[in-house]
Parts: sequence; C-alpha cells; structure tokens
Amino acid sequence: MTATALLPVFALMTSLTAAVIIFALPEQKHRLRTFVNLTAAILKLLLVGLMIRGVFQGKAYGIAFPMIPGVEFVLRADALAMLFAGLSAALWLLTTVYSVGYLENSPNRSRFFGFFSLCVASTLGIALAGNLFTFFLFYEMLTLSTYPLVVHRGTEQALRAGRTYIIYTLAGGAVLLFGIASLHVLSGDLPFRPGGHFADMAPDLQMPLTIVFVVLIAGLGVKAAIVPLHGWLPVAMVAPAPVSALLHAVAVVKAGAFGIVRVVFEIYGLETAGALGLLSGLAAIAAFTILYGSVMALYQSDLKRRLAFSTVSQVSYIILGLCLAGPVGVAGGLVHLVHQGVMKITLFFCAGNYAETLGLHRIDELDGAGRRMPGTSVAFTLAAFGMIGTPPLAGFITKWTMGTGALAAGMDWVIAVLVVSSLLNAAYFLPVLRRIWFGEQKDPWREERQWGRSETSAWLLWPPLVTAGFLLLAGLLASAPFSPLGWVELIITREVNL
Amino acid sequence: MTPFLLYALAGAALCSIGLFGFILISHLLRKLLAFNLMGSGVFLVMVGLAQHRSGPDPVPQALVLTGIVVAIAATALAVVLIRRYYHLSGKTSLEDPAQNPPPAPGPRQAREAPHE
Amino acid sequence: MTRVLAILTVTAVCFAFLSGLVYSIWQIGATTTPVDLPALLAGNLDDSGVENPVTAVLLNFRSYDTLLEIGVLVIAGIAGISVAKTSSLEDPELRTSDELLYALQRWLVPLTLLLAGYLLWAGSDRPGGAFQAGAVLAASGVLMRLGGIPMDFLRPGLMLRLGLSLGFSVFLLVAVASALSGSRFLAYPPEMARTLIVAIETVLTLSIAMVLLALFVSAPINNAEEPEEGGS
Amino acid sequence: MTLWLMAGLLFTPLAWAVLTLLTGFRRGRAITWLGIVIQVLVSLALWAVVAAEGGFQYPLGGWQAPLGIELRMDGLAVTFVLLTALVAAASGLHAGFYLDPDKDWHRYFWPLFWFLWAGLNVVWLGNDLFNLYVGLELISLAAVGLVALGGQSEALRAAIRYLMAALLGSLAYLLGVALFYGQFGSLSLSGIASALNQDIAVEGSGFALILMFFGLALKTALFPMHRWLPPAHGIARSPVSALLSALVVKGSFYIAARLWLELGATLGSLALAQLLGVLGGMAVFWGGWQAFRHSKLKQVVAYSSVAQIGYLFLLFPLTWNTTEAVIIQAQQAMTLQVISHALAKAAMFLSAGNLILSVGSNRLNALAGVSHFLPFSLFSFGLAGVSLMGLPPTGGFAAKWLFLQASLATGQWWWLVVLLGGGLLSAAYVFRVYRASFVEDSDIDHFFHPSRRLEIIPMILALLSLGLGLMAEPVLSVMALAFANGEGT
Repeated sequence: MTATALLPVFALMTSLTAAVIIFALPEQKHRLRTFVNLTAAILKLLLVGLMIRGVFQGKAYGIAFPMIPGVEFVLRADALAMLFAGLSAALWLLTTVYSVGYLENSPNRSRFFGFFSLCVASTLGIALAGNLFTFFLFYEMLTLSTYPLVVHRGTEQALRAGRTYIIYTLAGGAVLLFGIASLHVLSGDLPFRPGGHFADMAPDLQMPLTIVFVVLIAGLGVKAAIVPLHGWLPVAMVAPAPVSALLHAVAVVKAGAFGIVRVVFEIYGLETAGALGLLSGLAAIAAFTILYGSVMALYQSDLKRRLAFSTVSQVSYIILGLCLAGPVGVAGGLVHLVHQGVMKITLFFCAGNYAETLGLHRIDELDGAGRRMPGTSVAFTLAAFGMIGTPPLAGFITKWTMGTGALAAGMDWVIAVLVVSSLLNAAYFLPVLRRIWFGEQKDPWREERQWGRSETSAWLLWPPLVTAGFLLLAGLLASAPFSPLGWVELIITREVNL
Repeated sequence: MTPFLLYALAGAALCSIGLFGFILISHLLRKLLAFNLMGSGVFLVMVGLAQHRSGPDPVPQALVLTGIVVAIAATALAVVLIRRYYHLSGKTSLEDPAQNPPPAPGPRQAREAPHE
Repeated sequence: MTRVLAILTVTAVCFAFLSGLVYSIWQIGATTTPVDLPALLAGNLDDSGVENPVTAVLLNFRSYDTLLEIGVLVIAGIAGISVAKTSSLEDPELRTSDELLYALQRWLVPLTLLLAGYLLWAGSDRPGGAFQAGAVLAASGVLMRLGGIPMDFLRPGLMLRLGLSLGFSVFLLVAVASALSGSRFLAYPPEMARTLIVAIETVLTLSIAMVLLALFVSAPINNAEEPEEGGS
Repeated sequence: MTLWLMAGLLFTPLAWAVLTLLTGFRRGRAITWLGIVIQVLVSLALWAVVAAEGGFQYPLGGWQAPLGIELRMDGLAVTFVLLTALVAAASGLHAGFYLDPDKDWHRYFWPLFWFLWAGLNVVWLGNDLFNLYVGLELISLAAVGLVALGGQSEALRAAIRYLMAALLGSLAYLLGVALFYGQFGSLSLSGIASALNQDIAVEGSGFALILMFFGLALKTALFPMHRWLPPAHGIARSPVSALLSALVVKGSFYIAARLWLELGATLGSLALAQLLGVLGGMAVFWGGWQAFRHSKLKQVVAYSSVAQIGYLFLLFPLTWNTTEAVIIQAQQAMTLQVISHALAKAAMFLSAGNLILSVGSNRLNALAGVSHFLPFSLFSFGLAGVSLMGLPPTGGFAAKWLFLQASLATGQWWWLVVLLGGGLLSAAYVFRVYRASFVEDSDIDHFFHPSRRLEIIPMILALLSLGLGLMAEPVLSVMALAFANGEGT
C-alpha cells in the first residue's frame, strides 16, 4: 500500500471520520464539534490539493478491491475527478463555516453536522469513483445522507418536502440501478475509461445500448433536475440555507450532472453516443430545461424558490455543453460545473443571510436591504451578474466558450438558446437587484438581529464574500493553468480524446 | 398389490379427512384432533408404503415411533396453550378480534395510554 | 352462503390432495427401491448391542434422532410448566377423593408400574421400549391424579426440572462421553452398547413419564403479566 | 480437532439447555454467556477449517449414510452456522439485559433459547430427511414456547396460530419424506440425489416434492401462507422476535433450497419454479404494502420480514434449467440475502425493542422527537433499514445486485419489477419510521434511557449487515465450497 493508493482513501476518510466523531459527541459540545468539523474540512482540502498537484504532474492515485463477485470497488483520481473533488472540498470548508453561524442556538446540531459530513463524503466518493458501480454506491449514499438534512427542521412542510425528495431520488436510483445492471450483463465490469468503455461498439449492441442510455439518463436526470424530473428541487428549498446551498451547488444536482458527464464521456464515449444519435436528443432536452427553468423562475416570489428554478436551468448548461461534442463546447459545459457551483452557493449564502439577519424570504420584502447589508448584497450582485453572463465574471466564460463551441459544432440554435436564456436570467435577477439597491425600505425588518457594528455574524458574512471573490477571479484569470477553465482544458486533452 | 398398500391408501384417506377438518374447523381442540388424525394418516403411509415394497422394515417403524413422540409433545403443548388461552380470553377459536381498530391516538395519548 | 362456498372449496382441495397422494402412492408402489435398507440393517444388527431391530434403529443407528426427539419432549414440558401456576402444579380443587377409587388404585398402580418395567426390559429383543414404558408410567400417574392421590413432587421447583431433564441429560452425557473417549459423537463402544442402551432406556422412561405427567397436570393459571410489545 | 469442534457444536447448545433449565434467570444468564463464547469460538473455528480444507461428511455414531445419520458440513452450512452463532449471541446478550430478571417465568427463556439454537444447527448440518424433520420440530416448538412465554391472551393467540401453522407444515413435509422413503428406500439427501442420476422411474416423487415445498413454504411464511407470522413476530419480546425473524424462518427455507438444488433438476418443473417465484414476488409487494400501512412499529418490522422472505424464493426460478454460472450466481444471491436479512432484521427488532422501551409505546407516531434522545438506536434501525431497502453498500444491495444479474442473464426480466419495486416499497415503510422520528413535538421530553449495552448490540449487527456488501467476496468464496465439495461426495 503506497501513498498513491492511500491518498484518495484518506481524503474520503476525513469526512467519514468527522461524521462518526460528530455523531458520537454529545449535543452540547458545540466548540469541540466545530473544531472537529473545521479540522477535517481543512485537512481534506489539503489532501485534495495534494492530489490535484499530483494529477497535474501526471501521477495516478487509486485503489481497487473486489466487492461482489464480478464487481470491483474502485477509487481513482483522474483530472475529471479532481475537478469535482476540488469544488466539493473547497465549498465544504466554506459551507461548514457558514453553517456554524447559521445554526447557532438551534437544536439537533449534532445530527445536522454528522449527516452534513456524510453528505460531503459521498460527494467526494462520487468524484473519485473509478467505475459505474462505485459511482452508484456513493450516489445512493448521497441520497440517504441528504434526507435528514432536508427534513432537519421537522415541520410539516419540511417532512413533506423530504418525502417528495426521497420518492424522486430513490425512484431515480432504482432506474439507474436497472441501467447499470443491464450494462453489466452486456459487458461485465464498467470502468470509466478515457474515450469511453464502448468506444468500439459491437454493431449488435446498438439497440440495447440506446435503450440503456435512455434509462441511465432518466436515472441520473432526477438528481440533475432535468425537466420533467425536476419536481423535487423547488420543494426541497425548505431546508436550511446551507443545505440548499450545498444541494444546489455541489452535492445533489452536481452528482447527477457529473454522472451524466461520466456516462457520456467514459462509458459510451462521445463518438459512440454521437453515432447512436443520442446527443442531439439530450441536447434538445437540456435546451428545453434551460428555457423552462428560467421562465419558471420569473414567476417565483420567494427568493429561494426563484434560485431553485434558476438551478434547474443552469445545471442543464453542463449537459448542453457535452452535447456540443467538440473540444470547446465540452470545455464550456465542464467549466460550468465549477462556475455554477460557486455562483449558486454565493446566492444561497446571501439569501440565507437575508433570512437569518432580517427575516426576509420574499423578493418584495428586499427593498433597501443593500444599505443595511452591503457586504452580502455586493456578493449577491456579483453572483447574479455572473449568472446573467456579464463579463468578466465566471458565467461569461461559460457562455462565451459554449457559444464558440456551438459555432464550431455547427449547432447554431444553441447560441439562440444561450441568448434567450441570458435575457431571461437578466429578467429575473435584475428586479431583485433593483429592489436591493434602489428600493426604499417600507416596513421595518421582520426579525432583525444585531451583531454590533457588523451587518451580520462574521461566520455568515465571510463565506459569500470569499465565493464572490472566487467567481470574479475565475473570470479574470480564466487563462491561468489552475483556473477552472485551464483545468478543464487539461481534462479534455488528457481524458476526453477529442 | 399387497394389503400393506391398502394401509398406505387408507393413510392417504385419513390425511385428507384430517386436512378437511384442520382447515374448516375453528374450535381449537377439534382442530388439534384433526391434526392428530392427519398425523396418523402420515404414519400409516410411511409404514405401509415401505412394507409394501420391501417387506417388514424396522426403519420406518422406528421413524414412526419418533414421529409419535414428537406429535405427542406438540399436541400436549398445544393443549396447554389452548387451555391457558381459554382461561384468559374465554375463547375457543382464533377468530380475529375487532375488525375495525379504534382510530390511532396522537403521540401523546399513545404514550400515556396504560398498557393493556 | 360463504360457509357453503368455503366447504365446497375445502372439499375440492382435499380431493385434489387425496387424488395426488393416491396417485403418488400407486406409482411408487409399482417400483422397487434402489437401496435395500432392511438388508443392510440386518447385516449390522449384531454390532448394535440389541436384538430388536426397531430398538437398534432408535437407540443406535439413528440415536441422534432419538436424542433430539427427547429434546422436543423436554421443550414441550418446559413450555408447559412455563405457563403453569407458579406455586404448585397441583390444583387441590380438582382432586376427587373417593374411597373406592382409592382402594382400586392401590391395586392398580403397582401393577402398571410392573407393566412399565416389563415393557422397558422387553424393548431390547421385542416390541417395547422406553417410550411405551414411559407412557404406561405416565398413565398410572394420571390415574393417581384423578383418584386423588396427592402428587406434591410435581411443583415446578428444582425437582421437577431435574426430572424433566434427567433422561435427556444422561443420554447426552453418554453421547459426550463417547465423543471425549475418542470415538465419534454418539458412538457407543461395542462391548458396552447393551449396558448403555438399557441405562439410557431406564432414565428415559422416567423422564418421558415425568414430562407427560407434568403436561397433564399443569394448570393453566399463573400470575404472569407480561406487558405486550405487540399490543399498544 | 475437527471431531472435537463438531462435538462442541452439537453438544454445547443441548447441554446448556439442560444447565440453564436447572438454574434461575440470573445464573442462567451467566452460564449462557459462557456458552455463547464457546459456541461462537467453535463456529469460527469450524468456519476456518472449512475455509482451509473444504467441507466434509460427519457420520454420527460411526454409521454411514443410508443406515445412520450423516451430517454435511460444507461451505454453505458452515456459513449459516456462523451466522446463527452471531445473531443468536447478539440476541442472547440483548435478552440478558432486556428481560426482567425478577419475573419468574423468564428463567425458561434460556433453555428454550438453547434448544432453538440446537435445532438450527441440526437443520444447517442436516443431510437426512427425517433428521431434518426432527430439527424443524425442535425449532418450531422452542419458538412457539418463546412466543408464548409469560404472555397474555394476545400472545397466546399468536403462539397457537403459529403452532398450528408449524404443525401443518411439518406434517406435509413428513408426508413427503414418507413418499420419498417409499420411493428410494433411503433418507439421505445425497443418497437420493445420486439415486436420481441412475435413471429410475420417479413419477410418484414429484408430488412428494410439492408436498414438502408446501410444508416448508408454510413454515417460511411465503405469501399467501404468511398470516401467522406478523402476529407472532410482532408480539414476542424483541430478542425473541429477532431470533424468529432472523433465523427461524430461514431454517425451513434452507431445507427447501437444499432440496431444490439437489433434486429440483429431476423432480421439479418449470411451473413449480415459476410458481414459487411468483408467490415470492407477491410476498414482496404484499408484505411491503402491509408494512407501509401498519401503525405499530413491530408490526411494520414483522411485515417487512414477509416481504424480505419473498426475495429468497427467486432462487427457484433462477436456478431452473440454466447454466452453472447463473445457478452459482443465484445461490450467492440467496446466501447474501439470508445473511444480510438476518443481520439487519435482528438489528431492527432489537433496536425497535429499545425504542419501545424508551417511549413506552409500540405506536409509530409515539416516536415523535425520539431522534433527539435516542439517536443511537434510531441510527441502528436506520442502518438496518438501508440494508432492507437494498441500497449500497449493504449486504442487501449485494444480494439484490446478484439477483438482478441472474434475472437478466436468464432473460427473466419480470423479476426486475419485483427487485426494483420491492426496494422502493421497503424504502417507503422504512422512511415512514424515520419520518415519525423527525417530527418535532417539544411537549414530549420524558424518555426512558435504556442502557448503552442494549444500544450497542443492534448497532454492531447493523454495521455487520452494512459491511457485508463490502466483504461479500470472501464470504461467498467460502460459501461456494459447498457446492464444489457437496455434490462430489
């Protein structure tokens, strides 16, 4: 057992061990729990950082052992894995900081942080999974560990949301399992392989492979919130803000999108998927989801619900990017995995701050919030402009790259989708910004809490500011080697074989 | 065709009669009697069939002896249980009690209700 | 109406069962067995230590079955006394006291005891054996019980439990001793086979009688009050 | 060495039954713990022996098979022996703390417990049809005694019903044995299997096999013969329920599986195989649905057993008339399902007992707020639930996966509906329990705290069933020795 085998395991163990310790700690040991949590998060960030450097230098990390006859448990750190792992490790640290502030003085924190750590461990597992089976293992673990977070408040509404969530995700999981089992019968173990496991497809497999592809996408599409499988996402926003942030930015929806990426690139291979005519169908669904999510967002008066529909729309950018099937378009899709995460988590942090500090949930209550909470509002504004796609922010990089890719692929209609979607984004974000900055405060704040001279608790304020900084940097330094875009180009040259 | 085969066939008939009673009768003691009838049928089949084929065979006879002891043990246990059940509930059959259970109490009532 | 329907259905089921069984017996009766067990048994009878083949099967060739069978009987006994009244198995109210019955029993009980002893002894070379003897012994106990002779030894104390388990324990001890002495579990040394079998039969007789009697007299009353988990 | 181990395995439970019968509850408990240690060690040692050297036959009393009784110790048997040792040890330890030592009738728990254990070992090792019958009766009567122990009229009702079903099942089985003996003149299972290869007329034996399957299915509570199970398992004390659900129903199923694997190819038929499979599938749905509807915690768990047992019966259609590889796969799936269900269900019943002890009620909605106060037991319950749902990485998932593979490989796609739908249905009833525990009802703040010892035992079982999915390969490699050696001899 060498360091290369152990590093992914250690990275996984940081969050798992943290979860176990937190579950074992008595409820009232808040400081100790926070310490454990933050230590684990920092440690994990370091380990993942180490692996990112190693992968950049061309090292391979991984471990594999047989689980069930015919099936291996494989952890492997490749460049694509590190894209997701890095995102999840970085955002875990920030979300932990934020949650400590957000849940101050609320009950059941032991349970919350325990499952939170489990959830992050599953996310890392999803990133590092080296075959479809291992991926599924962590994918289902994610479902289970997020349920207690969604129903955390224990209200009737939360319980109902939890039920919707679990019905959707477990049914999706069952469909996915069916797809994976069928593929296993067709070809044995299913390692993720650059260029695709089915790159040299036997002609008699065409029909079954097409069917299985549809099944797999249907299974993964539930978590990726592809229309019409998105119903759980807007409902699940009753969860506490850090949970929503995590669900929307890294954990659940990204797990679905990441799974689709793995299936398209490394199980089927872009060429095979294209040859079977699967990509155009997927592209159409993704485009529809983008537009549908944006339109629905327009009609929401609750801030978090509007953000939720915005997620439905934005995640499909990733999928649309894949379907462009060219190096540039794919880069646009993949980089959005990170960009959307950073932007969306900023927005949810800010929404949580408004709710927690001033008691504001609805958009029409936000009048004048900018003067009361300038730091939060600046972060919110940056993220919103990023979503719209304003240069030089992260979202602009995504859309520009994708647009270029669409031209290269000869799919001009995608550009139209991008433009319309950007206009819709502007239509649902700009009114919010107008209220925040230019609206006159009419009523007193609903439940204002004071933190001395600061606008809100430092635990709550800093995470959104940091993520806002990220999204600015990701846009400005997009051509640097370790920027998300730079890393994605590394992935494409190394692993996608375009 | 030997007379022993006739024993086996008679055993089959006993089994059927016992089965009929076992399914249809709800009085527990009579049900138990039906079970014993069935048991005797099985033992007859066991000894008769073997004897018909290869002459007197001590193995099935020994098996039947064991079987009888087991059947007696089971019957005795059943009688004890049935007597005690009758003593406690005054019933001689297993008909379902109330088909319509009372509406479920809320969490507090459920916890504070005394044990039955 | 439903009753008639039920009877008809059950009748149909029983007829189907009967015809299947009869067909099966008929078919089997027309063939010959691939293994001739009686001949094999006759060939090995001399090594078993007893002359009666049934007893040989019960207590030597298939002694494991018999050991477990006594176990089943003990279980029934345990389950029986576990639901019995705690102080005494005997219910004085159920005892009759009739002079004539009592007098007759003074004649009868010794006779039945003798009969039981004979059956036990006969078991080694002709039909008979522990179970038959035990049953007769138990029957005489039942008569005593009905005739009003007090049987205070039947309280669920140590004595009763000892009695219940006596035959089983001795049987088991022999089995273990045979295993510890180097041969296999339940393998009797040939020269001692007969002695051991007779010893086992004797204690078994006592135990079987005890179990049957305990089950007969255990009154269905106790003050056990278990809160039921399955209730509400 | 092996002889000593075998003697230990067969003799300890019987001897301990006698010893504990002669003592009271507390001393019986101490003696039992010693016995548990011995049994677990012996089982582990035997497992190691079989893993290293393969299975073996063990003629009792030195008499070879058709005349005497031979035991078969192969990989599958030893796996189940070890499983029994683990689950029974856990239940026994739990019962030692759970049962009230001051109630006089609880002393009888120990002898019955040991007889039950002895009976299970008889069944796992049995290779003689009549010996298996005696083993079955040993198990049934001990189980009925445990259900009735000190019970009120409801418990007695359940016990009587259970006894009646068990007796009918045993008789049907015994009738089948009688016909088999008439046909083959032998009671040894492997002897009959080898006689079948000699191409003799066996027309009468098909009915015998059906009779035996009927009896065994009744004892295993296969739908629609399951009605006796939920009352009995629901009303017994929790350690007893754990034993019954985890092990006792598996005993009769195990015999059916052995019969099928040895004789099914000749005596079985496609219709019988599919019928058993279909009934299993219906059990999955009906049991799951009933579990979903019930408002009492232990009834939910008991109905879930009905559903989980249904999966086991997929063994029959998946091993009928197919390739050796698929047969092995289906057997592995069945073994994993038995093990993981045993561990998970025992964990579930034991933790359900703790929860009931804590809130003082068996009703589901009384669990409101319990997630603050008893997260440990709730967590065990949850982990066990994950295994029942068949989600990775649990043993339940591994079993489901192998069943899926076997179904797809034989083209019997209709079992997919059962496997996937059943998983969702079990998720539905497990999440109902979670949901009840997450309800915030701040009025309730008095909870009885069971001791840590009671809480740790189900946790260990639940973790084992979770880990089984990761460790399935080594477990199955030992189990596979069964069929390599068992058929050869």
